Amino acid sequence: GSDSSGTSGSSDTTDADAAASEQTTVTVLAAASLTEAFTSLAEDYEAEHDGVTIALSFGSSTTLAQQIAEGAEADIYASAGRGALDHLPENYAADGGEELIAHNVLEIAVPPGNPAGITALTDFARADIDTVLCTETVPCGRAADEAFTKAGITPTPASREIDVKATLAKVALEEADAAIVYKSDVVTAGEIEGVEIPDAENVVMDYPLVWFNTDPHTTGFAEFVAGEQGRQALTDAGFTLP
Amino acid sequence: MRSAFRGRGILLVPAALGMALVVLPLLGLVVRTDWGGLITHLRAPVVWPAIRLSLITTLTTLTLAIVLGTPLAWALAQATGRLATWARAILTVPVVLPPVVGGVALLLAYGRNGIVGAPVFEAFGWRIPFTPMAVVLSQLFVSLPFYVLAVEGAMRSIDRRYDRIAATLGASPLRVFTRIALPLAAPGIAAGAALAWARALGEFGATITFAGNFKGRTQTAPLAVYIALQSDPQAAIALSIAMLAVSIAVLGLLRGRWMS
Amino acid sequence: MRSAFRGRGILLVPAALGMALVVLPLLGLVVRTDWGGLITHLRAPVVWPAIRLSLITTLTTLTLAIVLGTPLAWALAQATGRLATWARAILTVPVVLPPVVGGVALLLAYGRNGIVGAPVFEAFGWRIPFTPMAVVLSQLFVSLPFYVLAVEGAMRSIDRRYDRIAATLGASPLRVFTRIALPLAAPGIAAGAALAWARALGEFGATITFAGNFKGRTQTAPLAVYIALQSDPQAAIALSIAMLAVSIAVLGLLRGRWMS
Amino acid sequence: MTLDAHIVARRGSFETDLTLAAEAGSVVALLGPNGSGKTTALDAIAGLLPLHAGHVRVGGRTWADDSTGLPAQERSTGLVAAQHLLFPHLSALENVAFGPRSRGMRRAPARERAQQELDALGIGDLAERRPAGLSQGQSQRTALARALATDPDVLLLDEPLSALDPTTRAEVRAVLAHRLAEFDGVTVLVTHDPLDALTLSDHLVFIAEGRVVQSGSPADVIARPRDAYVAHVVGLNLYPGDPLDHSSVSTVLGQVVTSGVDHEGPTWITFAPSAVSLYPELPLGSPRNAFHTTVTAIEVLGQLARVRLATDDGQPVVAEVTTTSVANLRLQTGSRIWATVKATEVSAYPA
Amino acid sequence: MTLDAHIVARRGSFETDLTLAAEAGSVVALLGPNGSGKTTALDAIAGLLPLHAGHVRVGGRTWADDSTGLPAQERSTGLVAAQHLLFPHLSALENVAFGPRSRGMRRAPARERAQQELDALGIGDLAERRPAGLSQGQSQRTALARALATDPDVLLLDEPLSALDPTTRAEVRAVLAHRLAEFDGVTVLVTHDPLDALTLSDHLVFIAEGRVVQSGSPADVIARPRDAYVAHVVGLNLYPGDPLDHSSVSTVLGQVVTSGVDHEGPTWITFAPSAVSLYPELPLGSPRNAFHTTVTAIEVLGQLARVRLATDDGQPVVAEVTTTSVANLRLQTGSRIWATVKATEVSAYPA
Ligand SMILES: Nc1ncnc2c1ncn2[C@@H]1O[C@H](COP(=O)(O)OP(=O)(O)OP(=O)(O)O)[C@@H](O)[C@H]1O
Ligand SMILES: Nc1ncnc2c1ncn2[C@@H]1O[C@H](COP(=O)(O)OP(=O)(O)OP(=O)(O)O)[C@@H](O)[C@H]1O
Ligand SMILES: [Mg+2]
Ligand SMILES: [Mg+2]
Repeated sequence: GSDSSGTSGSSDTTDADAAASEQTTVTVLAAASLTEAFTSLAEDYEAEHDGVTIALSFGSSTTLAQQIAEGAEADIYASAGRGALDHLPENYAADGGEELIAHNVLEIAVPPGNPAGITALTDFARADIDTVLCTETVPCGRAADEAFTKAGITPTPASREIDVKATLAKVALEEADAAIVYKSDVVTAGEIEGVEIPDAENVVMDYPLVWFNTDPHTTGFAEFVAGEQGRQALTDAGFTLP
Repeated sequence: MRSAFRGRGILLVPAALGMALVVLPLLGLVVRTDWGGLITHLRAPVVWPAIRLSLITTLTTLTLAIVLGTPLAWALAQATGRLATWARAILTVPVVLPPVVGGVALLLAYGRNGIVGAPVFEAFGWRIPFTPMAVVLSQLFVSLPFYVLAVEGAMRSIDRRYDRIAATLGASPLRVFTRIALPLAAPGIAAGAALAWARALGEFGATITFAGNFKGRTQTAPLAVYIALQSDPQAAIALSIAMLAVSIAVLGLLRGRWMS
Repeated sequence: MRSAFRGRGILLVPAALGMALVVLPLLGLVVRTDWGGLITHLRAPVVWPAIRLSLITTLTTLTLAIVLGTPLAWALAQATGRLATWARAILTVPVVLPPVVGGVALLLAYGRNGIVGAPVFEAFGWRIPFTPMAVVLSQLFVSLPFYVLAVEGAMRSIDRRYDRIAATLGASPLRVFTRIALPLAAPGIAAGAALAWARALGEFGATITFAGNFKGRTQTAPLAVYIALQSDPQAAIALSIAMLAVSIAVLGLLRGRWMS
Repeated sequence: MTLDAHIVARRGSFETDLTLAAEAGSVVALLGPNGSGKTTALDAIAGLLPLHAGHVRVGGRTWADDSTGLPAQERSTGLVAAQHLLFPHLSALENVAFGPRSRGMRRAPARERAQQELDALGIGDLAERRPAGLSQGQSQRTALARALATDPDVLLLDEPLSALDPTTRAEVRAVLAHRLAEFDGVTVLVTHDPLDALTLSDHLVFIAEGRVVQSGSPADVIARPRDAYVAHVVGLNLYPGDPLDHSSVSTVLGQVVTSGVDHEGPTWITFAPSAVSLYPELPLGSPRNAFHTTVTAIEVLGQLARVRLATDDGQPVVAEVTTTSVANLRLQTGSRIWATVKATEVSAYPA
Repeated sequence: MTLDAHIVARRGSFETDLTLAAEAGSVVALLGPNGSGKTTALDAIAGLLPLHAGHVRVGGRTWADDSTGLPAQERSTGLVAAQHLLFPHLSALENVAFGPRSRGMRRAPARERAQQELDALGIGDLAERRPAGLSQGQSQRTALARALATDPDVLLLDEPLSALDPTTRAEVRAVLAHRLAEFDGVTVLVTHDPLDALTLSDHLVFIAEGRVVQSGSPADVIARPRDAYVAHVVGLNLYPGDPLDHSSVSTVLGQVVTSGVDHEGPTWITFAPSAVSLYPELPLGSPRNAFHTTVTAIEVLGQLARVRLATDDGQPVVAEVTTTSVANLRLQTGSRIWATVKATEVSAYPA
């Protein structure tokens, strides 16, 4: 479902309450896969804390990290995988902190009804079907390669897609019969079905949450995400918890 | 004489093929759209702020493109030296540059540590990235070249003797530009403006990199589509269709009025 | 008379500003490039196949754009009815469409289940996505509109009396088109071709979605850049700089020769 | 190839309605004041302007009528437009060869033909020049060559000699006369120069405001103009009047004595400018018509001068005298002078 | 405002090198065959073509010389281009008002001024039309109005009357003569029509191949042409020769007896076409010069005919006779005929 109702634009609140209570905006840059979870968490947090606005920007983890390195005024950064953290300035957490908030595991994505009857990673070596994988340099591609190594399979993909969206589009439009993506992607993608991969063959990706200062609402929202409500929202979005 | 297409059969074959190449995918989109759910999807709260922001920023971009780009096109159309040749080549760079790299380049120029951004930040405390202004800059960066090159092409096709006659009548270069070159190049300007506006409306890569993706502030319609595409492709398609409807209507009406 | 820029001061201010908006980010890119490592980065095994594929596919695209787009532009330039107005508006759609949605639209048309792709697949067993042909189709989808609209603008600026005189001399519409309209619109065609080629060279969004990303087969330079950007920004910038150098050189030389 | 045209065509608020007919091989000169619809008529014949009504038939074939309207390229015309309209990107030779090539001739013979046409018009050495490198007169000759090179059924010449210098003009006129004499199609020649019209054409058609006002053979029209404009063009003084008796007519000039009137009803009277003599005092003697006038303009041409006069009622009279007379009479604008015409020089004919 | 110009300019392989000078208020007519460089000279004065050498000075101010070259908009010229070049997107009125507006006049007075100019040229009712809706002659008058409306220091008219019908032409010529008489700037008038040149100008400059071949007052030039082209334009037969004695000259026609030669060295002889009489047989009697010729062309104009002849050596002779004579002598192209000229009609002057 796509219904992410409710957040009023930050500027509206600013104008309305400018004179009233103390006014804070917490800027959160988060990986695109966290869109659903973070959008609802931000609404809840704003509802509980009058005068606080959570400004959210979603994008590729690496892009977001580069934006921070170029001086984007971020309070909180949530990355898919640890690789993107390399693009942050050194000692990025010096004034704040870092916490692991979720894991994401791989899953096989298949079109609705699973027309090719995919059951396991071994199907990716079949010649009669078209499969797609993420490209080697993005997290889901690297993880998929690891999984195949673990399973001792050499896949024959038709294409190594550039990101999760391109990969899922192929499956959603039945251009490909199967793909390997993260579970959270399958969960949020609606029409698509998932086929689980056994833990032995699976690869886990970490979701670290970084905050750059200790402003009360920065830490407040970070704790909110790491806390009970956050865990619930992340689980709903298909993540597993650390 | 009576029909524009009469007796042009052999030219209509490639023309129709070209048109089909563009129309077929759009038809695909239209056929697969969940028309029943369209209204529901368009009611989603992300939609209106994104469309509003897109309209405001693209119109600003278009205005700037016309104000800055028309004189630039004129200067290039007049010039003959190697300088102009290279200026023209450089202008095509933003077209070639993958938009995401364009966004990085914009950060490097106007970011807080950028070659322009750093002094500006120190002097006034202004921060350009992640603001609607950054959206406009991104759109301008990618669409200005289209505008300039299209208009320059049209201006080169103008009979130069009119400028010269205007000069003998005492018209300053500015007056020649505004009273002669501009009206004579009007069809080219219209085409260039349509192109530039459309390109700005569709701009995605540079914006998400340079301006970020903040709802109501920098999340334009294409960014909203991108975000929706993963979670709810039907909503994304609905939003795209809405964008297209707006752009077709605007262009169709404007050009119908403008050019006839 | 002697200098193209003489006495045009007031117009040069916006022109220079427009140029600066394009040049500054490029300068940022150039300043931040790790020139020492450039060669190393360019030696990476992904680079050459990507550039080669980009060159081959964009030249194919350009050829098709010229062959199909020029007659289309001519037909539109001649036409006056509402049909033409809407055809023109529809042509701008691919420019507006966020590129990824464009890719989805292409899949819906030419994919294995697409409205054209399905019958083709059934009849011949041809699969279009994941092939270089898909790359060309993606590029054509996004760049054809630029070509057509730029060339149409130029063709509308031509003095129509030449076509009519040519007709009285017995020239068929085809001959009028090839011998009169084409040469007279040459500057516009050059501009449109430069734009379309550049746009095709930078095309990214539709390609990843529709054609995939297979090294040597569908991984064009912008895709390689994007991938590199996720892991090694310096390598991405190096590759971009190489692309830009190629495009500036090609456009600078071609136009220098073509237009002077 | 005969031409039979009834042209009802519109250009904005302007409408023509005129009939043009011509035998095979004949030349029709179309004359009329600026804006009278000459170019409009040519465009309608060439197929550049749709007919609103009427028809254009050439050699039995219908080019246009209520139901048909052949496009320009299917009519066999050769048009010299008043603005020349040479293709700017082609050399003079290529411009001329364009027509033959379009009608299917191969490259080499088309170029050879084009070179011949250019040679005949004295600009063979400019064959490789682009139009931007031609002077007005050179460009006009190229346009003429281009029209001639197509061997059209109908040749449409819109002021084809207007930009030529007098020497070239005489030469080109001679070449054209020669070509037109051999030509079995129809030529419609629009011109403001009576000399062109009289030397090149078999038939004159004068139009005004889109309607024919007089047509006939040159001799006819010269002898009996029926319109002030026509009279002016052929160099005559013309006035309407009513016969009073067998030798005199009441006109706007007053009573005029003529060589004889053998009809009744409205009448035209004419006399040549050269028949007008000027005297400072009213002379006694044979001339029977005398008008007191004021000089409005004097135009000197070589040995002759045209003196434009106005009677006290403002009626124009033109006199042609020698420059010596002008000097002797000390004529200048504003001079008062008597103009006399012998009765034998005045002819009268029915209006 | 005097004009003092020495124009050395190039257009492709063509080069002009000519001197033009004119007093304030005077009109210089620039004549010459097609392609002789008239338009080139105007362009150089207007600043549309850079000088290669020489100078243009107007009223003491230097517009161009080796070191300076004012751009066109800083020279005060009014140019009527041979192709009119009206701005296609502006109405006739706006075209004419463009100059005054460019020179700083406010909108309302500029439009009023434009309307006046159009009215004066008889096209006031077409003020709101776009150029595409004007006939050739209407468009030419608009171009003339546009040039006049700027009150320029130098008025440059390139065949400004060529597209006008004879009546309008006479009217516009009169308007122009009136305007030019009041005008204290300099006018350079390019024309192929001797009548325009003789009636409007104070000074004639004939050029050929970019060089001046003869200049002087109209009377001067008419009396003593020094070039075959000049002679043709002013309507005379002209031949070079050498005096044999006090009354005869050896020329290309053979020995010619004249009214008297009082000089030595190279000589021109001329006689008017009207001085040539035609006879089927060599006549006896007073005329002392007779040439056996062939008719090459006959041009009929109203009551007169110009008969072009060639001697057996191919030398051209022009005769002017009545149409009646043409008929009586049964003249046609190819006829053999004797042309005679009385000695008193032949004048001789030093070359
Ligand atoms: N679009 C228009 N709207 C109104 N009137 C027009 C339009 N186009 C042409 N006319 C008028 O049509 C008339 C005929 O024009 P045309 O060019 O046929 O004249 P013409 O006889 O060739 O004159 P000229 O000798 O000056 O060339 C002119 O009076 C002109 O003003
Ligand atoms: N680009 C060029 N290259 C070579 N010769 C040229 C070029 N442009 C013009 N000319 C030549 O320059 C000469 C002068 O041209 P110009 O237009 O001044 O003649 P003109 O005296 O105005 O003739 P016309 O009476 O025919 O208008 C012509 O012979 C022309 O052919
Ligand atoms: Mg006309
Ligand atoms: Mg000229």
